[in-house]
Amino acid sequence: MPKGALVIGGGVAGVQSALDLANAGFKVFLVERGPCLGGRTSQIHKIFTSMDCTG
Amino acid sequence: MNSKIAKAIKDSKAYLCMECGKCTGTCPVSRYNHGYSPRILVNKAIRSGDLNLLKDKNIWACLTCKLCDERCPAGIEYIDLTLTTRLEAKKIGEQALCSHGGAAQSLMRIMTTPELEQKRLDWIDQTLKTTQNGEVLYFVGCLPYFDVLFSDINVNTLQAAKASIKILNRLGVTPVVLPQERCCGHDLLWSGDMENFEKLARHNIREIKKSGAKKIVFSCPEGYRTFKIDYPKYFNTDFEVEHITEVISRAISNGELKLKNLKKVVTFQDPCRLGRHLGIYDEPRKAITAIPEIQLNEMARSRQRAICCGVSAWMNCSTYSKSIQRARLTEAKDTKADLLVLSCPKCEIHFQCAMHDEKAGEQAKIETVQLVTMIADALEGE
Amino acid sequence: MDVGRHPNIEIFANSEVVGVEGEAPDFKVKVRRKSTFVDWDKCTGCGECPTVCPVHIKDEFQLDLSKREAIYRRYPQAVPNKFLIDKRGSPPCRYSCPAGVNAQGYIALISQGKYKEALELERRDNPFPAVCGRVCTHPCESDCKRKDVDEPLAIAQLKRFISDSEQELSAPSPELNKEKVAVVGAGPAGLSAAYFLAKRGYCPTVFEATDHPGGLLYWAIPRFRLPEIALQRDLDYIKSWGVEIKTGTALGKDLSIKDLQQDYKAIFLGLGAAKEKTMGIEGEDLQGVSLCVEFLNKAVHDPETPVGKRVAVVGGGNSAIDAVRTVLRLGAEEAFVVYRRSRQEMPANEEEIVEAEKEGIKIHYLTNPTKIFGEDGKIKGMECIKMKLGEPDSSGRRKPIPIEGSEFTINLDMVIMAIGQAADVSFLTKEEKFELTRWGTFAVDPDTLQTNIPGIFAGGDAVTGPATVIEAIAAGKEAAESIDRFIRGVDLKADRKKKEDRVKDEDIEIPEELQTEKRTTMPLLDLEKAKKSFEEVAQGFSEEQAKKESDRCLSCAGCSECLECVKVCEPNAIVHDMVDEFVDLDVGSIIVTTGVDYLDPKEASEYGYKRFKNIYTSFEIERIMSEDGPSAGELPLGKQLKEPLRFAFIQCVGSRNMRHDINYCSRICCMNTIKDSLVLKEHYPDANIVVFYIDIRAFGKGFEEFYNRSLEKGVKYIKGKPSKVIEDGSGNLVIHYENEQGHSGQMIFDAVCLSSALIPSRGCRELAGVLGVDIDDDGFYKNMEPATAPLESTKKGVLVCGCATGPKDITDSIAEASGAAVKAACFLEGHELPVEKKEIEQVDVSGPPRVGVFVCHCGPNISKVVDVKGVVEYAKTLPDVVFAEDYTFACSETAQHQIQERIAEHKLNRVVVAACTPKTHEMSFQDSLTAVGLNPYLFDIANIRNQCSWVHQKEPEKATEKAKELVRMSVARVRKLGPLFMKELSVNRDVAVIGAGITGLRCGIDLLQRGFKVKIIEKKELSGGLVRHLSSIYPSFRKGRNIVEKLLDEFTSAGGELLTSTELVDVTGYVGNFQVKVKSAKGETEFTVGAIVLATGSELYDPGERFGYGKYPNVITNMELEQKLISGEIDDIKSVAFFQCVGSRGDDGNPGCSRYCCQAAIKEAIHLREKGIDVAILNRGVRVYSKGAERMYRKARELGVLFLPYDGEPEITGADKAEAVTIPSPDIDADITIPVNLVVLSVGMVPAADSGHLSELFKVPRGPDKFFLERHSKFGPVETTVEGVFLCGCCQFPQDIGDSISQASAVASKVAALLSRDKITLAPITSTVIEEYCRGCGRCAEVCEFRAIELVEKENGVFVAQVNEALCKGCGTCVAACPTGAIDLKHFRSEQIEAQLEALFEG
Amino acid sequence: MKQSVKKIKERSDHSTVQRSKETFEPKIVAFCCNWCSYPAADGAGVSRLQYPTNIKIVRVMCGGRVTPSFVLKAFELGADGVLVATCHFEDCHYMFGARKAADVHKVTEKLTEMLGIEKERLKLDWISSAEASKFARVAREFTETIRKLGPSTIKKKLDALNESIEDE
Repeated sequence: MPKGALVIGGGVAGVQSALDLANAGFKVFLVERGPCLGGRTSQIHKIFTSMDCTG
Repeated sequence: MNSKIAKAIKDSKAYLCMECGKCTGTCPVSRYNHGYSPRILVNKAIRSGDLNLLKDKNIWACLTCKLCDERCPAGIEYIDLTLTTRLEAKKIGEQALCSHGGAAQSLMRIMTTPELEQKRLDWIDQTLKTTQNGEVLYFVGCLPYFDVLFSDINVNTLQAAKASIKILNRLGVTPVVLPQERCCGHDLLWSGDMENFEKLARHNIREIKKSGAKKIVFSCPEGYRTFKIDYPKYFNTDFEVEHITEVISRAISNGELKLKNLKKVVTFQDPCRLGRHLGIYDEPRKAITAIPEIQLNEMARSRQRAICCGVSAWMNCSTYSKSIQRARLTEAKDTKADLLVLSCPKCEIHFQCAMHDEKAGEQAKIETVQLVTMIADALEGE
Repeated sequence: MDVGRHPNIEIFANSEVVGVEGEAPDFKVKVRRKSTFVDWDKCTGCGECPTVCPVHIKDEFQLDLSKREAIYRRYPQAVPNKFLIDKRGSPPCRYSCPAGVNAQGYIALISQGKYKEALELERRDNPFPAVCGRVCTHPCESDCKRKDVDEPLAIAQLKRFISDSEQELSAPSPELNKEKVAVVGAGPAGLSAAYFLAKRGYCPTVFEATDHPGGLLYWAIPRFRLPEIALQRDLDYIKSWGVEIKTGTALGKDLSIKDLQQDYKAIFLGLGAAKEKTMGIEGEDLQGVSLCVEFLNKAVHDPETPVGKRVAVVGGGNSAIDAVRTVLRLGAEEAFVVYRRSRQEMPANEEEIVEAEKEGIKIHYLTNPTKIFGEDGKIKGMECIKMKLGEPDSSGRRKPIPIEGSEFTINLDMVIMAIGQAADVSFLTKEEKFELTRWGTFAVDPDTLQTNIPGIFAGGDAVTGPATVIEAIAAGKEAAESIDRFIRGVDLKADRKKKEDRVKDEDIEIPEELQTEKRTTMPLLDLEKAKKSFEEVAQGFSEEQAKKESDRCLSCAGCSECLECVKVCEPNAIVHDMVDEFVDLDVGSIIVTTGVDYLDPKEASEYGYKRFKNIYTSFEIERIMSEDGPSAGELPLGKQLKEPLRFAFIQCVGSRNMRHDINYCSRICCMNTIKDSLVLKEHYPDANIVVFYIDIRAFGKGFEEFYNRSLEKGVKYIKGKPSKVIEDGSGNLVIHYENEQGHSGQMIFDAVCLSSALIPSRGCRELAGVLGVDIDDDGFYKNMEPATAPLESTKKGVLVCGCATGPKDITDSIAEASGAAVKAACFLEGHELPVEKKEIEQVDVSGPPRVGVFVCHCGPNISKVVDVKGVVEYAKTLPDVVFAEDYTFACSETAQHQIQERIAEHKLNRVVVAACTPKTHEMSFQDSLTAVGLNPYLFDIANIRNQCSWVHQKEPEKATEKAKELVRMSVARVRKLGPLFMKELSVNRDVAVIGAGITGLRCGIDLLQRGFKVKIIEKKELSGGLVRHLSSIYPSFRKGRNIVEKLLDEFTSAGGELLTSTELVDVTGYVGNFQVKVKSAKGETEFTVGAIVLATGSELYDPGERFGYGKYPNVITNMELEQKLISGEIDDIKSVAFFQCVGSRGDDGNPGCSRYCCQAAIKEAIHLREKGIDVAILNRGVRVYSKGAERMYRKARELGVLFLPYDGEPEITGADKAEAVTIPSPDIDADITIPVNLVVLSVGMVPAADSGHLSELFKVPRGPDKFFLERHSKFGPVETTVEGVFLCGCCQFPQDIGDSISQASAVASKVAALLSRDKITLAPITSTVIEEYCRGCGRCAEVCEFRAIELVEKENGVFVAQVNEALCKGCGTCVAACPTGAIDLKHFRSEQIEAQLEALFEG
Repeated sequence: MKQSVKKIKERSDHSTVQRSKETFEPKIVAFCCNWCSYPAADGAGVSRLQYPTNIKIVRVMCGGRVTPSFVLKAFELGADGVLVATCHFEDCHYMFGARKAADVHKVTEKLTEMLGIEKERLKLDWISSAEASKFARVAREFTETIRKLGPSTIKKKLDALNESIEDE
């Protein structure tokens, strides 16, 4: 099995890195310390829309 | 066979068709839409079952411009057959492709609501004298709605209404204008919706009767035709109806209207309803030429031979409509006229729409004006 | 694609990287998956569990501003959308309980009024709630955290409450079918062992020597403390589990160990400690001297038991108090206690002592009997000695020491010795060789309680000596576990559940707003009545009291393990004893994006955060102003505003502050404050908003305009840092600051927001240690070089990006993240192979619709509210519906299979599922359809959960009606749906980059490394753009030219093709297939590429004749200065003035900030200053924000560079040359004139002259500032609206080098993702044109932002619209624009939507 | 005959009054865009935010897809209220779709006003996917507004009135 990449941190940056790698066909392990993705951005109400916006 | 259709075939003299195809050769739609032929539809009506006819999409393509009727050597009244066909087709759930998502039809059907309290008279300002009760009524039609619906293509059909009232005022008439007037039902009728046409008609008749009006003046030829031909067919009406060009023409003859000069070359578009449907060709020309210094250049095809503006009853607007419009506008332009004089709000909307698009060439662009507006503007003392 | 569902992404949430070994590309990583206590494979995120959770603790998502349950998900849209349980350890009450009774749990349940459940929970660990609620020594209360606030909770009394409130005994009467076990002794230990064995299915028989079970509880505790009825309730409950009790059967007399061994698989000995101790003093044999238990045995059951008139009870335990109170009730005139230590050491329960004292009982502390004396063999009195307390003894209590010569005598006629019992099991050793301790108790294994004889276990007082009831219960429970293991033949010790650690004190939340509230006092029996009767004294809590008391609980451990969630969890996902898991991963590279935390503003104590109300951090304001926030979008001011809101922002709280050791700008706070000020203005239009700032750093795209907007809205900006914020006593906040005149001023506000500094995320240093990468001086991850290698850490294969390397906004973080991805990809092998698709025979759908409707219960989620069966029956009546049925979970595999079968069986060609939102399972249902050959688009979901049952929980009838309507609408829609098919587009895998500046080169190199062919097209002769002409770059001071040459070398040696002096002639085609035509001296050539990158940079503002440029030879631009610095022509310069913002932030040139110039000027100033040249920088606020820049700024100031604020145009004087510069400085009330012999204009960046042409060529729109417009300002900074055309660097907006480089890599990443497949699959939901009806008017093309529609000429003058499916995004705005109805959006066709409307209103 | 007309009229008046005061349940359709307001409505469910059952959602990909004809059609068919909910301008998935929706809305608003439909019956609002509470609030408030307004006059059920005029 081809080796994947590890992304540490599931905030917007981590999610973006993971999506870019995954969309390029690589396996990605996304490790987030908290219970869900989104990081600080999820707490910002005015610009945050949905995870879809990064895809 | 469906008895209504059978009767329509009989009434329209469809059996007389000698299959010469003159209609198809004449038809503006057939010129571009090679799949469309009045003759074939007539023969479908005569020869095959109802469904074959009623489910044919082409029954909706006809502009009901009556050009074929004008030319038919057998004297078939094709558009009457078309009307019945559509009424019957509608009953089995068939319908045309409605323009603007059917917004116009929705508007009309909403107007069947008896308790509706429209706010449709905001445009009547201090300079216009109107009344609630009186002898003469001016029928506005759907113009207030059109101007909103077509705000993106710079139409101002209400100018014609204002101009009409102004002219009536000048003639000493303070017309009744109904705040709760409804659509005349023309478009619903021609798209086969008898049920709602009837509701609108009933409402209008009742409102008009309440106002005490005996005579109704129209600037819209469709309303005029509907009141003149269609309402009496179904309802008991005893109004006198007149088109504003008739009023103007008579006033000019009587010397009641004095007009300023306008040094312009103009050409005139005969609306199908006014022209071929009701035979009014001279009155508008008389009105136009009453303006001193104006020069009227007729288009190659005018009067009985005039070509339709391309769409009727807010349906089946298509690439063919566009071609008809382009050709007609080019024809207007070819007269070397500065102005294309119109006498129907639909003509204005359809031609403006055709000219609005970026690909419309210069050869098909011409300034337009409503006849009534032109006359009102030319009134002395304005 | 959504990150949560991407097949290539495996998410480890709630996890930490704990170990990394090896080198790139062979890292071995260890990840700890912290236990979530919810099986995420099963959790559906339905949200039932928090509705029953009784615990309410701070919600960190709302920044502790509101509460959440212990079982929670961070926010409703969380990905993964799963719940987890917040467990922080064992709560103090539970931890201190020998039997581990879950007090927090049942207290939480009491607070919810769930008494039955509370009792059930209690009985999981303790079968004696009635007993323990009365007589337990409750160590739980001693450790209750509430005592730190006011007083501990009345835990035992609450326990009694739930026992008392049991209306009818719940009698489980299970079937016991396992082995037989003998229990000897029906005291609490024995009965408890029997109970726990029975619960495991064993058949326990209890042998009791006396004629009544209960041991001392029955025999020795007086009824006024433990009424028989209470004890009986517990005994009945135990018996209801099938425990058989044989009384009057004594071991050693009626039966032997041997007998038992023969008949039973295992034996538990709970023999108690029956032997009473004596004092061992003279006179104990006198008549009138009794042993305590012996006395109570009689007195408890015989109210006529004779007692003396004056009675002393010796001892300090509960038995002593019991005895003395009993004596009183039996008619003694005076009864008192003699105890050798002080009250503090007294082991009896506090409430017992208090009650006794109330009853008039005296306790003589520090008094010890020395002898008893009497007459005629009858007691007359007792001699005692006074004691004092010495050093603590082995029990931790201070040891009493007699005070010599303090003897005194008391006259008595009765003494009861209550100084304790001892176990005596020696009688058993005659028969068996039991090992005993020196105290005569059983010697047992402390963990397993097994005696030296296998299969024989012992516990309770017989092992420990006299101890408490609860300890005995604990022993019985433990023994049951051992016996179970013994019988099953499992090792007695291995993996035995250890006692969970106590929750750490710092993890216990004590809410700031907590009001102190004393412990609820237990109502007592009227004193006079109590003294005379044996009626129970403590009356028990009323329901109200119990509720009030339970509300005092602090929920120390988070989750109380009340197990209510387990009951409601339909998919059985909750696993309360889940443990952490470790996972090993092999990876090729690592990207670190650990983000930031913010400084606790309490550290800047002068601003009063948390000391005064209405002072918030900017993050808190963010939550507060959100409608989903803690106060639904309103400021929780706690007062009525009489005047417009007064609100202040204080910037740089911690940032740019040596005192906090934060030597950097936090970069986002200015913009954030501006945004918040606008949000506040929206909400409070009249608000007076003041921002206290040092520099407004609005340096990004559109930022300056945003700043100006806030100025227009009336936000006031005051330069300066307030000295303090205080509260004036009436709730107003007073800010002390220096006003514009330089005087100390005060301003009053209703609320204040502190823009707290962003600091490295918690644990970042530890993780850096694990990863083996360096941390920079500011505590962030160090990158190789901020400008040219911003994404590389100090270790190969480990990339760092986003706020992990320093604060930055979303736009920059997103760009960096993509950039890091392409770098990480270079260490990875191969792409995943596409999954082979099977050919399936397609269902013919041409006939009339045959609709199947499948209605989901979603467990109780839908069916609890909506009458699902009713919906099914209704669906059957709808037109074209030929089949309908319901499923518990329609999304389950079995249900999906069944749906597939139904499709075949009933020849269905349309499917409606009425269930949850299509966002959750639409795709899986579509897959089901595909699997049986039915086109997946002949399907619709009626959202009867999220948009019906969940939001109408209280109106089941109406909700059912609505569900029917929704189904009717779906059926109407699905009847009109047609099949849609995916299309594929082949792609060319070459890339054209336009522009050979450093951005273009970087992007090219990254793409080459990823294996793509790259052509760079540069119109100029030389590559390298502006950077080539820089003497050096900040903050590394490397030469610009060297950087360019190195990049160029890398590019060409990697096989890149650089076409210089080449013009773009034409571009046609679309994503995957662009035809590019270029022209150079060699002539025109054309080639095909799959993607195009615009890296065309920007130009520098031409100052024309402004600022004396052109007039004076010594007025030059900063680029000209760079040339001088390179050539060294600066020897004759003595004094330099820099003019900042020339052609930036104004109407001429760039309306925004040019972003690079402040930092560039400082760099240049340092160069000059180091050569001894005087430098003044005339600025409009110093905007240094990039990594290391703030330090550079400080250095410049240290070197003596003058920073002078100015506005407007400074006056330059001089004849042929500029000789002096004068600027008005109102703040120091003077005009400053500086002599200069060089003026440097820091010119802004403006869009390149040909950007308009390029915009037309590529159809890439430009923004109002004329720079190219990106796809999304935050989430799509490098994409354009044209698929396949990307942007990076200064053509999008001015950037500094580091940001440009990051964007270059980001683009490479996007291109690589796009071109990594041979084919692009196009989503089938696109617009479609019926040419016949198209007027070719072009209104559709006009509204399409994605340039997906083109007008094509069919024949002379006839145009029709054509949709490029590769570009169409399926929004349908073109449909709205079309006048004729010629264009329609597949799957959302007008007739489909109209059908829904018609169906909705037909009912 | 006149009597019968009167009767019908009375009956219908009476029923109108009764419906508005006691049992009137407004029929409201909400056009929600796929990316913001539809997920917001889902989110309201996830958070169990309660609102009246009167609102039924029709999902469209983008608010810019909602033409005057959809709104008019809804009123024609008997809607008592129509809500169009889109993304906020700055979060629009299609960049400018929400703005276009607002433009189209202006036209629709003018038409409905002209028709005498109370302007409170048609509402445009911007609800992002994260604003579940806003969705619930808007749903509650809008339903309340419509409830207070009473039933829309455009009801097919009153057609009987029309039929009988002929006989006058």
